[in-house]
Amino acid sequence: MEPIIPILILCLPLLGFLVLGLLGPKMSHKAAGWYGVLSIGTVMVLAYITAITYFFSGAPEFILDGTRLQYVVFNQDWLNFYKDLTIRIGFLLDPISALMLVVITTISFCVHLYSLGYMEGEKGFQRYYAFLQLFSFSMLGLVVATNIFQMYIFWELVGASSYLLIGFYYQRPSAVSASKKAFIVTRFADLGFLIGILILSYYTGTFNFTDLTGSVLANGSSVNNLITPGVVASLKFGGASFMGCSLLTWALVLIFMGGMGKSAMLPLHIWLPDAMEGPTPVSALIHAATMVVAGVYLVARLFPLYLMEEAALLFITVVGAITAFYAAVVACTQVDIKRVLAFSTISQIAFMMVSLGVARPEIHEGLGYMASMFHLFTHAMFKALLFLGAGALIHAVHSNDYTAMGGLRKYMPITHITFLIGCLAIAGIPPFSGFFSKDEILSACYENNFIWGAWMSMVAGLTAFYMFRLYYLIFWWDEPDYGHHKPHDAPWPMSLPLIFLALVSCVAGFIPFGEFVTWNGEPYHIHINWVGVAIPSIVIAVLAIALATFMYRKKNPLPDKVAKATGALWTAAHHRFYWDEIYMFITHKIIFNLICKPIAWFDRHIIDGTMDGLAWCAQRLSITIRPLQSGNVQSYVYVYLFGALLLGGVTAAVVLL
Amino acid sequence: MFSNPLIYFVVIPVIMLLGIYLSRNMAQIRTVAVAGSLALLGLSAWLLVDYLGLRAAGADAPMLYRGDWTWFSAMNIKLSVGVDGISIAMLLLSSIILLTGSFASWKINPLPKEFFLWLILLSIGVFGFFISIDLFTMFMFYEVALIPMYLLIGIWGTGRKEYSAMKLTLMLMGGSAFLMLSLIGIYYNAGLHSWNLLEIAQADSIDHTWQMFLFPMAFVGFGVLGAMFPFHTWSPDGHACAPTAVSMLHAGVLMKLGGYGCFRVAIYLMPYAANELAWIFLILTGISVVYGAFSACVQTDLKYINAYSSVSHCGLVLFAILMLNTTAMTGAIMQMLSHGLMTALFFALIGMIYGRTHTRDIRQMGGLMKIMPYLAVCYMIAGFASLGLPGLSGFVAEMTIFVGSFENTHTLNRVFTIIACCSIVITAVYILRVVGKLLLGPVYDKHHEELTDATWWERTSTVTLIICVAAIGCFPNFFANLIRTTFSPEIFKVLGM
Amino acid sequence: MDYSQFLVMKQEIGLLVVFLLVFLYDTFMSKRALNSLQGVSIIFFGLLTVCGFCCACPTATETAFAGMYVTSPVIACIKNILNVGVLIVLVQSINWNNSEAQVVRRGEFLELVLVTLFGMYLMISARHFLLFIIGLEAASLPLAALVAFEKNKYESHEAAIKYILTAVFSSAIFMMGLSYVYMLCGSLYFGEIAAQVATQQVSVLLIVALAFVVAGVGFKLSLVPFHLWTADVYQGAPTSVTSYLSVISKGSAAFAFLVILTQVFGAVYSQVWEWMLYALIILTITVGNLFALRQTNMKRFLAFSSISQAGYIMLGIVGNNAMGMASLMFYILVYIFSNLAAFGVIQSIENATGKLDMTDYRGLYKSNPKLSFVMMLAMFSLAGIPPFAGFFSKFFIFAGALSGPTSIALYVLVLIALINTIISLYYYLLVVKAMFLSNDEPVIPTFKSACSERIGMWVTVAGIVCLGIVSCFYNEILTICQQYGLLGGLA
Amino acid sequence: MEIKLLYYLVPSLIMFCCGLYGFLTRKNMIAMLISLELMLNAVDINFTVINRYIFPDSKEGMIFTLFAIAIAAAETALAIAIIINLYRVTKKVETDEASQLKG
Repeated sequence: MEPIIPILILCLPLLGFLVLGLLGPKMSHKAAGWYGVLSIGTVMVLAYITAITYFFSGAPEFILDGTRLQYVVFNQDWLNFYKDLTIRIGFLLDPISALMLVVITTISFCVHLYSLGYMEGEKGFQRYYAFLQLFSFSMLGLVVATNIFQMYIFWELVGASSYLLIGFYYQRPSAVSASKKAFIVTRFADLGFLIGILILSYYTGTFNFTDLTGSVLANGSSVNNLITPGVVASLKFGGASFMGCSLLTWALVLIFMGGMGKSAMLPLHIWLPDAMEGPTPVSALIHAATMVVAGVYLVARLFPLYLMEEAALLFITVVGAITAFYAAVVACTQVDIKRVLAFSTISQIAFMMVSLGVARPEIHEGLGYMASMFHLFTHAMFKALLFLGAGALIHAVHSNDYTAMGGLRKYMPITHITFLIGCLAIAGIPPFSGFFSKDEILSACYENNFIWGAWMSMVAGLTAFYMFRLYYLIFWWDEPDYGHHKPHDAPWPMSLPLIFLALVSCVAGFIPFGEFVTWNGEPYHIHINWVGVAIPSIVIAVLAIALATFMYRKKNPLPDKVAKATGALWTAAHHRFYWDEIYMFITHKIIFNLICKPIAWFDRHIIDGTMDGLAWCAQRLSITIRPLQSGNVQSYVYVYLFGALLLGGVTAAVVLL
Repeated sequence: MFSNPLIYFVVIPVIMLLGIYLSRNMAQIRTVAVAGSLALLGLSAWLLVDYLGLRAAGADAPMLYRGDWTWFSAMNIKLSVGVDGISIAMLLLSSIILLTGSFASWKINPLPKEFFLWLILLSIGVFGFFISIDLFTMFMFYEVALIPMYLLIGIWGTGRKEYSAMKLTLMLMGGSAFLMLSLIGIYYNAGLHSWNLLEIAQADSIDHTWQMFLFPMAFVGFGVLGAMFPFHTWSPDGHACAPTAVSMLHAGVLMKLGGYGCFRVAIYLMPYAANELAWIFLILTGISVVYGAFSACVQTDLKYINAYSSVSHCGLVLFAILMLNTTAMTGAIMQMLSHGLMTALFFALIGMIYGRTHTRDIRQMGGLMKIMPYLAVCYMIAGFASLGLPGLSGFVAEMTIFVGSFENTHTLNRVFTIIACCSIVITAVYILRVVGKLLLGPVYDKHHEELTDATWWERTSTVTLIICVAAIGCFPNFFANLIRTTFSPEIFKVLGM
Repeated sequence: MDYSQFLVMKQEIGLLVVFLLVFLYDTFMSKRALNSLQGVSIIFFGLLTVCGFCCACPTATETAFAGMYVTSPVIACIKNILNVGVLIVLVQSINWNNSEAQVVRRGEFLELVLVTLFGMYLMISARHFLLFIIGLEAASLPLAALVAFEKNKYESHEAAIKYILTAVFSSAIFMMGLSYVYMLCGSLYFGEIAAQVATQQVSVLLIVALAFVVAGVGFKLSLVPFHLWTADVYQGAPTSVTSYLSVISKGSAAFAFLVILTQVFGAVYSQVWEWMLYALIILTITVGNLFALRQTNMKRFLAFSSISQAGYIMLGIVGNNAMGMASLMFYILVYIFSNLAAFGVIQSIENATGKLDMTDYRGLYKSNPKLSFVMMLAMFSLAGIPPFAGFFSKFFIFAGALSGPTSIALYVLVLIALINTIISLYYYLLVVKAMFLSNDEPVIPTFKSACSERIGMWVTVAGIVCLGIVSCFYNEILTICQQYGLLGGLA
Repeated sequence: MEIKLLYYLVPSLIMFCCGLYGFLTRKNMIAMLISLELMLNAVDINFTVINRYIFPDSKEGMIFTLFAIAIAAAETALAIAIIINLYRVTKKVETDEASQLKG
């Protein structure tokens, strides 16, 4: 494959960023917006070409004996450390990166287009598009990374562009603090990622994904049987261990910590709800569809390595399962519609994590892996749809809270229908896409362990409940006073992406995903286990929707009663189980007051004080010995004589004794 | 003597001194300052190209452009010059910062003539230090660079300038007292009757017991200038009170003298003791890294924040040097370059902001992004460079350091590497705190709304620095190779590689 | 007796001739011609100085009077250094000496200065304690008269009385010690005493005698604890005399001290006086610095600074070899120039405005930039800041001190001395701070210094700048010391 | 009775100490000067007797003493002159008075 298209895929958004960033202030809003849309549109086309070439051309470098291969399009040295340990900037094509190329460019294009309407007339319109371009560049760079350090580089860059976009309304203090929080929390997680990389790269001597995971893949599908002992030894770092776990486990868990930060897993999830301070299209792009799944993508990327340490996979599963449940519960109680969607995102990403965590080669040939990627794909579409729909609502009523909405189905039919499709998809109702992917995940869970399956089914039910709670509260319930300006559907640049994504959400489930994306490149034929998994989960979803309908379709006191009845639990969930307060306590009270301030005090008073104290001592000493110079000549002679005698006496004593 | 290109790094500033002495008005002073610094920049750029050419052509001496001129024949003190990749990187850095510093002090007041005279005297010291390979000459230039600081801060500074200037001078001179003893000790104990550091390193004849005595002194001596904990306390006050260009030059270049010296003298000449005693200084510098960052979190004065941040970043330089391997060493030099550029950018911007708002207290400012977008964006870029955003210089330097440090398998080193890694989080905290407080949010002071954005000379100064920061960040391998491939053979022997 | 021996004493004879010429000119010339008295004497003395460099310089070690007197290139060199210093002092003092109050005594000033210089010559050249004592007293007593020179100033008298009483006391102590040395060795020749000391067992008497001798010479050098007169005398004496006292008298004493310790008691170096010297050096540097910290009177401030400088000079003796000796001489040379630059400024300001306090120097840069520039250079040089000469002299004195056999104690000594340089830098910078940093309105108005004072300052500034950077001075001194130093010329 | 060296040296030492004591305790400068003279004379005695008893071959000690006497006289003369000058200004010859330069 010629590298020109991949290079363009990376360079066009970067160029867009530079052009819009440097020349933006001189451009009109319209020119800047259309430039951005065209740029990303071109990238989208190129990405499609690349993906199609990869999946369908059947060229021997992409597929061999039915097994899809990893193919490095180009790999440029960027920074050499020692020996072969080199950071390279390259372009890796394999099933998941091709998949991500499609997802990112599609959503990004939709958001670019949508923003033409949504951000119309905003101050800093050009800047907004510049940041979008920067984000697209970073995200694309991340998914095509050929080595873990390239991934880390773009990982940081997406963090920064996320920071910039969350803080887009920089004059709003809440946006500023939200952006700061997002950056710092993910930075903290990245610390783990970095240390993990250090450990991994030191012992393996490489950053390259193909070297790290290739050996596992090359030795066949069943890791435990077929890998030669030598490979295991090199990957297990010769049995080095630390605090009871092997270093490989440590490395993998630490790397996963980076993923926990970006993908907002408990307890590093707190930034994502706040990140909704950014413009809504940004939330759709970054905080629903693309960046937040980077953590999932990271685990998937290193999946063969994780397979070597089941402890790490178990850890992922547990974190994912807890997060999924937690986020779903919180989502049931939120007022801000974007926050509901944010928590729903957290919950859905946790689904993907769990799915990866339970995946084993021996269980349906690594079904969990495929399911996770499938869900990533479908979720990106319907969650972007939901967010963009929410954006249209917010655009129409100028508020984020459902209390300001209600009965909107009459005023905004397109939004209503598309939003409903999104809700159905996420609730897992066939034939919408969410059903298929979620079903695969649940199958994988049940296959691994019944507990995971049951647990995740419950979460799926909760998902259906809170999504329809939201749906009813927005579109049904009671109509508030909208005044003279009745809400209406958004202009075509905003509606078009909605409709497009809704269509995708309707049909995406029928894609034979397993043919394209599996953990080892060999095709997997999806078959739905209707009796064991699908039917029960549909039933659960329908029941949950029914409950939501009962509670929220029309204005009634039931929700309040339920809230009262559950009391403390409801309050706690409403306050997101006080995670923010805990963090506030730790950062402000403990780190700021008990570490930073004492250190600053120590520096000013002890360290600085010692230096000043030395000067003070000299001054004091100087004053103390002042009487020596009394002015009286006889006292001078006393000192003289005493000095001479002492000099002689002490020397005599020392020399002769 | 004048056929050696290196000598012009001292000659040009001397001519500048003369030129400024003879200038009659501000315009002439500026012309001389800018023209001279451009000449220096050109010279270092030419040197870089020519040097790479020579290396590519197979010149494998540890130092190129060698020149020796006997000075004090009886003591065998010579004016010996020579450069390798590290020195060239430092020379390049110094000339860039001198140039941008000249632009940053475009409107210095009062006594512009004297200001530039002292500034250039300072730069003579800096350039002389980087080209020298004779211990005596090196030390002399080192001290030449220190003393103008007193007057520069004392006369043109702000705040508690007299106290700070005195503290800075005394502490740095205190460091150099240890250094002087160590250098004389090296001279006598090497027994070569030579001050040339290449010869001393080659012979490696310093008695091991004496190394254990002399190494700490040399390291502390240079470490004081490198703001090593607990000898860093001159840095916050000094930087806070210094005028813009001086802060730039001091944090950007002068503090690098410390790291450079630690590497070039302490470790290079006394490898045995370096191996034995590295752990002590590793602990100290490791503390510096985290300690500086934590301290920066609670400061309210912009310059204090930056000064503590410098403590942290320069601590990382010394930390990496102590890891005693090529990767970390490369990282240390890159960090010096990176920190020099970005901290100069920071101080330049702080000076520009201070010149407009007349305060450096972040509690009294806010929303500057709206008022002076250009400066605010530059500040943000500097901030991102500082917290290690890929694409800017900080990232590559820190990563090289971390990867290199992790290469050292000693448990203590590993533990401190991980502790040092934590600084990337803390750095993010304080940088974003400032950015959030200062640049973003609503405008704090309504009077600030009338303020203007950057003027052309301010733009020149900042753009130059930003381009350099980005250049290192985007093409790190060029700089890494410049540094790495020129580690002289001795150093590999020293480090056992 | 062979009178041709006197020819060996070329420099002394030259000095006597100059003295006589000045004396005769002063006595017999008309009142108008006397206005140019100092100019004429400077010309005479300048000629002598030039001759000292060109023709009067011995090429080898020569002795006279049965070895009581010796001269060699090293000795000629130190005398030349002193000559240069005296010449500068004389130039700087023209303005003061021609002032109205001074005019009746101006001849005496010159004559007394020349006589003390003669005494110092003898001190340096003496190889017998009798000659040494004569030289010492000839160098001390006229100084008391010089200190008391300003008849209508009370401080001048108090300073003089303190000086003469302490000086006589010190010479009594010195001679007491000497009598014991005589008892132990039976001779007052340096060489013979040294031979006896080398063969005898170290006795209490010898140690006490040595301590007394050290005290006696240490008084001249104002080593702590024999220094207490210094500050008062420096402050009370006329500024020209103070500058003379602080550089010339100190320089000659330092060299004499070196000669006595190494030539006479060299054999008991490590046993006895090495530690004495360590203690004295540490005390001198530290106490001098501590006192200097809080002085505001410029002359008193420089007095304490000169005490601590004496401690650094002593470091040259510790090395106990040619390198140390050369460093000591170079240090004296640089110290002469640096200190005289400072005194030149003080004198110029005192003559113009009568101000002597450091607080009066505030904002001096605004009114008198050149003067404050000279003062700053002097301070930097005294503090040992490159590229000024003081840095080189300090570096060499430390290198000289460490050039002997390496011992950790020596390093500790040098370290203490080095740490003391920080304290000294502090107070030197206080002066700079007053002149440059202060925002106050200047107390001292803009004035134009007298021509002679300006010449003096230019010369000293040239010295401060050139002596270090131009390496030939130190190279030359070291070569001479290596050739004719301890082994050749002095033993 | 044979007069031994010690019979001279001890009294001279006592004399020296007396002078020392006087110098340190008397407030009157003239008295101090007298004490000083006492000390110098003790030194002279030392030199003379040492020469006479231990090293009778040469006359070094004797000659030294001669010179020392002359020097002592010069010192005294000069000191007296300065004291008189001081007396003219302050009308006092006590050391306590002459202690204004200090610190």
